[in-house]
Amino acid sequence: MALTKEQIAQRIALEIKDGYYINLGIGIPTLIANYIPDDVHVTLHSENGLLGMGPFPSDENVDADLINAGKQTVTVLPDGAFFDSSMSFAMIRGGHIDLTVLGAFEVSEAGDIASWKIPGKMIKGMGGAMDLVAAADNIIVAMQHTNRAGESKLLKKCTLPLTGANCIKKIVTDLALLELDERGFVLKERAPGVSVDHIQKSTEGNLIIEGEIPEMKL
Amino acid sequence: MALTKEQIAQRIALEIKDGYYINLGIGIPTLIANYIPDDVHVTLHSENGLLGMGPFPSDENVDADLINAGKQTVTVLPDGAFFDSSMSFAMIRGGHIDLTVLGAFEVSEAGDIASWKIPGKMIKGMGGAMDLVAAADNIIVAMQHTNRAGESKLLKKCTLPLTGANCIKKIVTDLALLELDERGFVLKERAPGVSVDHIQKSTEGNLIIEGEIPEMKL
Amino acid sequence: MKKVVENANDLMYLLKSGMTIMSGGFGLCGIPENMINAVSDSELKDLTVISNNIGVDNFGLGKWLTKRQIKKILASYVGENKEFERMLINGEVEMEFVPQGTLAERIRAGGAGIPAFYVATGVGTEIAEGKETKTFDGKTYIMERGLKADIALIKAWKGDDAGNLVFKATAQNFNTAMAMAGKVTIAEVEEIVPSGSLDPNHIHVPGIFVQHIFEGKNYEKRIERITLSNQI
Amino acid sequence: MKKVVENANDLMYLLKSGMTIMSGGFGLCGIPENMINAVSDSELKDLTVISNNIGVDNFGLGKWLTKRQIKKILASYVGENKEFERMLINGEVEMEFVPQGTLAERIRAGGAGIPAFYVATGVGTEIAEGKETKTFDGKTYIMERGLKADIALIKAWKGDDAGNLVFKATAQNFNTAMAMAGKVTIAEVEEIVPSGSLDPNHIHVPGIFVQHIFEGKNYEKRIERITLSNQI
Repeated sequence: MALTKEQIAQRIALEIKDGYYINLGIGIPTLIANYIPDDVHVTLHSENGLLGMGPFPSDENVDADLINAGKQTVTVLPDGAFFDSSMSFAMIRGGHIDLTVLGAFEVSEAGDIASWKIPGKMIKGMGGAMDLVAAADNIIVAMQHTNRAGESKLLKKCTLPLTGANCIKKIVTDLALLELDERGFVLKERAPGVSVDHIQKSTEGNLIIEGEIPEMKL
Repeated sequence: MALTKEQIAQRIALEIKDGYYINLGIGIPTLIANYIPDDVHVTLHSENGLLGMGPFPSDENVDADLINAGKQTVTVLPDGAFFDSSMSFAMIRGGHIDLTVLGAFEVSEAGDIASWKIPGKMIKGMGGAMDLVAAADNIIVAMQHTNRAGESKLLKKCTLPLTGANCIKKIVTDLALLELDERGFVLKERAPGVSVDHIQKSTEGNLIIEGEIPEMKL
Repeated sequence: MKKVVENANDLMYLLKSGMTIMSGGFGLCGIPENMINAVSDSELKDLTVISNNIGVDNFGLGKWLTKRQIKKILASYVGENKEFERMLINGEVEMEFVPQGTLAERIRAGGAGIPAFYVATGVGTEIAEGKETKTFDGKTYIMERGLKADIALIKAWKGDDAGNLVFKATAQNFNTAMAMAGKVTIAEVEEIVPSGSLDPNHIHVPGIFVQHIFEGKNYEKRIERITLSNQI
Repeated sequence: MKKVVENANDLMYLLKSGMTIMSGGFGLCGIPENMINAVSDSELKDLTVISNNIGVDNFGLGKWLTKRQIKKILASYVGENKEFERMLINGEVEMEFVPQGTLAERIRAGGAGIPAFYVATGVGTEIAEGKETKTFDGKTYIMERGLKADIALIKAWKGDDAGNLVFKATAQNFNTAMAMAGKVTIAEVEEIVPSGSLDPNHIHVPGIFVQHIFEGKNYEKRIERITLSNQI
């Protein structure tokens, strides 16, 4: 069974260590906050100028001046901090964020990522995604393994304009957890009940299968 | 009569316009604050991270955490602000300071200034002086026209290591007010009772004398 | 040198068609609503606009867009504005996408007297096209230029006569760097407070960066995505 | 991941001979007295020290100097330290003078992932020797490199468990940029306050930049030049 979005988030949450400063992108990454164990203390960074992002507000606590990078109303935890955009990206660019999780349209076997533009169709802009992928040592991409037509999104070469080149090292899809090295996509874990063969058929880029591939534990 | 240090400060104070943000260096420049008319409102910048520098404190208001760039205890005015060093020099380098007044060992007819080092004798460092002279459009040098041996400090070429090249446009000495253009030192005003001839003899660099040179009004 | 004026209209004489204008805010959070409205009520045109976002269809900078007052835009994300996306796909407006962190840093650099700096952001992407590259410690970086504006329009929570500003929560965002980068910076605030009532330790933007200030009126402070705890 | 420790000695295991160490403060204002003393009590040597000033003869970083613990210094002004001036004139210590604003910006850049940037400061002086130059809009600039440190030692007024820091008055100075530029940043504060007692709007250094924090003891806070209003 392919993972649900919630399960992708759940698997990524297992990668989080106590004390991490984390930037979670829009979409699946946002869900991760729900799966961080109580004894793992992390601090959420939102690139519009917030550390210590708390849960969404109750009705009476909505504040137009307090939003996250997805423009959603949020709250701040008691030990949080606000700061300006140049300081916020000094944190990102300077490598102070321990983990970045974001979505993607495509990832290539060289670690390239495309996530911001579909020429002629969708031009929204890269926001902070280019800064994040260029800076983070520890990035996880959360994405579907294939598109709605069943075509692989893990490619030999990206077809869309890049967000970053040669920067992605770990991916969690609905089918698998993969790491990237100089050879391509290294299959590390299968989604429960998903066969290696299915993953192979769903992966256009070079897939490295070494030894027995364990099922994910969620 | 050559000007006293206080009179040099007094003459420079006349150059100050309402609304100016001003950085005053150590020595004679510090004295200028005493001669700013009450109806001219200025804001004093100290490069260690202070805008709205007030007078020296009374005994009971001394605060080790509140000093100026000369390491003197100072106070802050009610509408002042504190900030970090990178922000403070963003103000300087970005051209946000309206007037900078500083001292010098030597100035050349090309507008070079030497003020921070006497090789083999004195090596204290340039502090913020290089940033200030490189950035300010409006700099006034306050200095003695000659050294104790009577030798000119307004030279054809500086003999000491430079603080900045081709950046000085106005000088007030104990003998004269001079502006610099591509020709050299242009004599604009004489100290009361000081002859043009005396200024000429005291100036090694090219001195331009055009028309009648008025006496300073203090 | 009085910095305080009554309202946005008192400052409109400073703006001219063809100018480069920075406008603070992130999404609709912390945008200078009064000045934005005054410009959209004016006949100004051919503006080059530097802003992280470009408003929504009928609010914020989206109003300038609808009125065709904008010649060129530098922004990092315009996804909330459908009309803009349509104009862009059809080539009706000139656009330079700038990664958000690079945009913030270019603006700060412009205000701090730094003409250019190097970043890794965008290396290997179309953002790097036509830009100088340089290798430091074995890694490739691209050179980015500082940005200045003829006029910076910013919005703060409180401000005083001297132009000192404080922000609330995430409404600070691009406003601080833009205050630094404006040749003329106009700050609108929710409340002008008496001189001396702001703690000098808590000033986000020192008054040296602010040439004009006024108390804005009728802030709508529209929220793009109200997300509540009981909705999750 | 507890950031708070009891005292300076609990963190001395992080420092090694030969390391590059940043030390905050301007003159003697805002210097990390406890860590400075702990280092001067240790056998550490061959340190490269980045600091705006180098203390006075018997206080602050002057102690490291007297004990010959320093191999190289990057600073903008050392005029308060007679012993150092003597060593320097006699070539007993390696020194790189860095203009104060360039020093602050190099440190911030190091912390902000910017490997290099351009400034006009020092063009035509010995500071420019050996540095790349570039012309922007007809004006010459020199390229300056970002600076990082193995350890940054900083001092704040108050801090909390998360490492958030606030400063008082001009004691902020270089401490903020250095917090950003330390691979490991150690903050000492006059008071550790309970989590939640600092206003998120007033944080000068967000805790992300601070790896270890402790409440310092016996601050001497020596003043270099007590200047009083009745002395003028």
